[in-house]
Amino acid sequence: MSQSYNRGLIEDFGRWKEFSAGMWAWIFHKFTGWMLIGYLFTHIAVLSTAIGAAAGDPAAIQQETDVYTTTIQGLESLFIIRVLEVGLLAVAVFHILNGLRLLMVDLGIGLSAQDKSFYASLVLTGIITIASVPTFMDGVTI
Amino acid sequence: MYEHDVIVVGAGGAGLRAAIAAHEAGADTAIVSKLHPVRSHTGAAEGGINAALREGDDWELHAYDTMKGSDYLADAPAAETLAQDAPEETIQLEHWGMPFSREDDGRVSQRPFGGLSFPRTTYAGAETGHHLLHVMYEQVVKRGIQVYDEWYVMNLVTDDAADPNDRECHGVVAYDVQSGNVEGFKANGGVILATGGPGQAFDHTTNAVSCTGDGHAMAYRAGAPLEDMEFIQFHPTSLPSTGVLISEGVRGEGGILYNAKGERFMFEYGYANNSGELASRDVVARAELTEVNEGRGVNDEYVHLDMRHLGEERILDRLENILHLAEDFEGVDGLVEPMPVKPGQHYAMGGIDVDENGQTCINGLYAAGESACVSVHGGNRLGGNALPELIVFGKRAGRHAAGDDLGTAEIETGYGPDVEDETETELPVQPGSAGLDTAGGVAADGSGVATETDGLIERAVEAERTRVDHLMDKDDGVQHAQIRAKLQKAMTDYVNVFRTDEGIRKALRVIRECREEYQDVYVDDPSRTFNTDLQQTYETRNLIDVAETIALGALVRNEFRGAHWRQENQERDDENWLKHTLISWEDGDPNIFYRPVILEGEKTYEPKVRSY
Amino acid sequence: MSTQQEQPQEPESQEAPEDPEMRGTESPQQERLKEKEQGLAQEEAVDESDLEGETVHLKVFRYDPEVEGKQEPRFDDFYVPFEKGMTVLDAVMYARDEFDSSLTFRHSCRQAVCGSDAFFVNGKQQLGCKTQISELKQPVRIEPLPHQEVVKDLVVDMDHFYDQMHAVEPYFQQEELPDGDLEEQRQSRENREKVKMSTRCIWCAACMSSCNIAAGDNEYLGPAAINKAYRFAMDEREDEEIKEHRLRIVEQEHGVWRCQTQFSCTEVCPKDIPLTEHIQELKREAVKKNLKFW
Amino acid sequence: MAEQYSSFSRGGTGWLLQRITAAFLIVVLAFHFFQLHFVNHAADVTFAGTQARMENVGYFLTMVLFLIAGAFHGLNGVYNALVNQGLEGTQKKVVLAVLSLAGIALIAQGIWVAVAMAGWT
Ligand SMILES: Cc1cc2nc3c(=O)[nH]c(=O)nc-3n(C[C@H](O)[C@H](O)[C@H](O)COP(=O)(O)OP(=O)(O)OC[C@H]3O[C@@H](n4cnc5c(N)ncnc54)[C@H](O)[C@@H]3O)c2cc1C
Ligand code: HEM
Ligand code: SF4
Ligand code: F3S
Ligand code: FES
Repeated sequence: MSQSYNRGLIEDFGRWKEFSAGMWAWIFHKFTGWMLIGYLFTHIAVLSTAIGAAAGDPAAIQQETDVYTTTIQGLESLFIIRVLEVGLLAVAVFHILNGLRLLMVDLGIGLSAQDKSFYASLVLTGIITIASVPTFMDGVTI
Repeated sequence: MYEHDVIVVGAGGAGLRAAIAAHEAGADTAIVSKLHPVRSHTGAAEGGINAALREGDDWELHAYDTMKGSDYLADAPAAETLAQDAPEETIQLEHWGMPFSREDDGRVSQRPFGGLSFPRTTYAGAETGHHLLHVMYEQVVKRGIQVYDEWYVMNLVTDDAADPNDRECHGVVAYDVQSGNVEGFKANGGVILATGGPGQAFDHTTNAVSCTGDGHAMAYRAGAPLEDMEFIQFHPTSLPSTGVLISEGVRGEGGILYNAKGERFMFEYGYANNSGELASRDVVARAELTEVNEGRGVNDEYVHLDMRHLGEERILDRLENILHLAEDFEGVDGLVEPMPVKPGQHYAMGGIDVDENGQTCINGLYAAGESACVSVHGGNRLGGNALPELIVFGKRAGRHAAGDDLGTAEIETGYGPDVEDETETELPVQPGSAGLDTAGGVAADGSGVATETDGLIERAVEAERTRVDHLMDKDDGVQHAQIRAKLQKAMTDYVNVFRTDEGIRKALRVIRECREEYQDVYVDDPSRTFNTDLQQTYETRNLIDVAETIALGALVRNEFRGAHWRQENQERDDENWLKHTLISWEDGDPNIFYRPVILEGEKTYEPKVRSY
Repeated sequence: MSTQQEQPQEPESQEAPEDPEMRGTESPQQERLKEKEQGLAQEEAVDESDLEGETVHLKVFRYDPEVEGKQEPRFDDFYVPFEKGMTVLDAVMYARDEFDSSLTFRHSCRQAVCGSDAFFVNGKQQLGCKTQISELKQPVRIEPLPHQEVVKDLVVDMDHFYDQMHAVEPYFQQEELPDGDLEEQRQSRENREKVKMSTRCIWCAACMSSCNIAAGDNEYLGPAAINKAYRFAMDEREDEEIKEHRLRIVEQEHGVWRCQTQFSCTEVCPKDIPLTEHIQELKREAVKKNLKFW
Repeated sequence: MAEQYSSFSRGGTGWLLQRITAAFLIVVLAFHFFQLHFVNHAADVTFAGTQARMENVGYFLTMVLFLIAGAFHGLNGVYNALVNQGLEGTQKKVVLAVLSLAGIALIAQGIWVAVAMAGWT
């Protein structure tokens, strides 16, 4: 169809304003999934300091001055890290809740409420995130 | 040029069935259709397929009902063939997987239908036609039959023989809508026209926009007569803006018709003092139109069908789909307000004159489905009798074209020794060709004798190319839409349910004007790509021809039979009118003649009063 | 629109329909759609009487590869007099017949059975003939279906869609048929009920057009074709082996697993076919079939 | 029609495993969050504390499974997402290889870390 006109990329995402619940759910799920796998890699990287700590001086471990402990506590003392953590929680919670929704859909349960369950996931994510802020922000100074 | 043994024009129920049959008979078969097959209007049929399948029923009863329903204008061999073959063909559909509605024991369901002495209408929900069409298309896909979809057939290729009975059809000329290329299609075995109804001759119809009677007009101009064109079935309750049907079920449940003054006119004005809204279709349709004509219509156009008094619960229970139709297609909430309805053209009983094998008088030219007139329906089609016609006669035409021997036909075709010429009626205007627009087959071009088939096709292709160039090159003039609108309006005003001598004459005059205006028609869209303007310009020309035959038939038949009502003579006249009306083009000069009805087949059918 | 049956019951019969299929049956699907419908109406509806005597402003996508000035796509404005009950199709037909005869779109039945006129109306795939103008925000923006190549104006190339439909062997394949004249195959009412919705597809391609996955992966069978496969796989008249064969077709690389349950197909389907549900059921069937022989 | 009796076809297995790992992850991830943010605050994490947990074989195994499930789920998810966007042919094979390697590396590294944490080196 050499003659026909292809409207290109605008088709896919140029029309985001017109997406419906199921599509937003798809996009958010994707986005959160990627964040999580990204985090998993970083997480393991950070935790890898444990190797150094284990190989290092046991005394340092006692005094809590080993690389592992200092790295983690160092990071945790940063405000920005705490904020990121809250973000991570939001991401994970949404991914879990929507993941549950998707599992239900896979089992053919509640298909007709798929949009409502998406909105519910969003709202619940919000609530849980906000509720956990005090815990996450505990003991950090700006 | 494309070449096949059998070329089927049209991919509705009739065309697809014909193609499958021809393919099974071993012919290299191709379908050429202006719409993709699943878009064909067969998909709109709802009610069902009549077939005598069950204990207590048999084909003889079906044939009898059909003859009676036709008001004794159907030919007995046709009605009998239909009744005999319908059961097998219906079961064939089931074997192809058609999702028929089922009984508790798992067999296909049947239901009662108007005019039937046994509940023999086999159905698949409220969408029988949709399923029939899709199942048949599936079989075409399975068999790998070649489909040229979105190819518009412009004309037939016939040779020059002076007498249509000696003519032969060699193929068609078609253009690829997507690219605009005009090409020839050579058919070694035969061409089967299955182009559906001519509903677009009226401005208000339940038919699709594509139902423009192309096959009728092409066969007509090639020399095959059109038969019983005056018999048009009108449905009394269709939505005014779209023509979508509102089922008779509403009236069956107790729906009431009101005019603009809020009167229950069926009783108030004595149209049907006993049965009121439930009187037969043509009676109700005429009553509605009378109300409108006498100034009591709503907006001078329609009447109201009110079902609110039935109560929400009952409506939702029994008529829910009606609510959706009114809402989707008319924007009216049937629970809150009455629904506007008016009569709409629904079905054409007449068509291309063929025998029980689908053959026209032109060798190698066949027709089947609504475009053909075998004649099964005579003056009035029974509900549920069109779909079996598609599969029964579609199959026969396909087999015959592929060379299967089906025995000699009992029904005559064309102008022959058994016909009687029309002599009495004086026409208000000269019908037929208005000059430029004469090209029928190559024959009518008068471009000398051609013997060689390929040459014939080439020349026909050239003729169409020239015509297209002419239409496209012309920079101003009249647009087809204007002509079409005018034609449709005239037909609806004057050749509707309600026919008077004077009205029909007016219509013929308008048709003549349309023809003359058509000489100046042009296509504004300069593009070859998907030029629907061009296609519709072609269609409009066909509509003019078809409309004219409808009006001519209506004018000469001065009696009341079946769906055809004449003010001057409101009685059925068996003495003079037990005969078919035939009109042939005769190189642009329409000739009207009659052929007696065959009331004797395996059984004999004595005309009786049609009452139920 | 929430109905199991769009069509009038049947035009022909003199009596009221007897069988339940001809009446409205309540199903969750229907309720869902009813709600959807109401939601839509509240959001967008303009009071119909406000429109009476007004004109409707259409913005219609125009493109023609051959015609100068149309090679670069553009939107044309049309102002069409409103009439009660006017659909999007009525409006574009008016625009074509009265203003510009080159305005091109497919249409035929005008009653939602031929599937020719799925357009992208105000950002949603809808059948022109089944969409009331009064329910739309103005100006009404009408475009060809997204994700399909545009041939001209509102006409898109459907070949790819047809290819996908054909790819699932969309025909009944039962070889063994009951003996004897006029013997039909038996099918239970429940089974027919199960496949009923899936058989209503009119090949309009709205679903395929709305699916992001289909847009990204050209080989993805797409919701309509999968639904077509469902229609046969779930029909008890076909033997178990054929069903397995069918499952094998849909569980291929570009088959059911591609579906990310976006639901937009289900939302736009003018025939209310629960497409996502059917796709999910096939996924489970495929897994079950595979587990069986583990 | 009789061949292919035993194994899953590719798409089906991946799909099913994605769901199974998801179901598993819900449980462990929730546990993990609780453990490290609510019961023990992340800020208070020390190597000794970590080691105390890791020494428990049950905990150790759960975490390793968590890691494997998470890695599979995440990378398979990424792979599917890319394939859904129309990844084809060699490109697809390359992506699969890269993701698999990354996954294996991640898991190997993770197990090493866990072993170190448990103090079993
Ligand atoms: C609303 C409605 C309800 C009905 N209900 C029933 C019912 O319940 N029972 C019943 O028995 N009957 C019913 N009928 C009647 C019946 O459906 C039709 O008579 C029948 O479907 C006609 O089928 P066909 O194959 O002849 O034509 P169609 O299905 O109209 O097909 C015509 C084909 O010809 C093609 N074509 C036309 N012109 C050209 C050209 N120039 N070039 C190439 N191709 C061309 C078209 O593309 C199309 O494929 C109903 C009709 C309507 C309108
Ligand atoms: C806690 C419970 C989790 C649940 C219930 C869950 C559920 C799901 C489901 C069902 C999918 C498949 C979506 C689809 O194919 O339609 C998915 C995709 C995905 N998940 Fe998870 N998941 C969880 C945790 C995680 C974690 C921890 C990670 C990261 C390591 C992760 C990363 C991903 C990624 C990258 C995708 C692919 C997203 C895409 O389609 O682009 N998930 N998840
Ligand atoms: S499934 Fe629905 S949206 Fe898709 S083609 Fe069929 S009718 Fe159209
Ligand atoms: S929109 Fe596409 S992703 Fe699946 S649910 Fe429908 S096919
Ligand atoms: S015109 Fe047939 S579906 Fe709209």
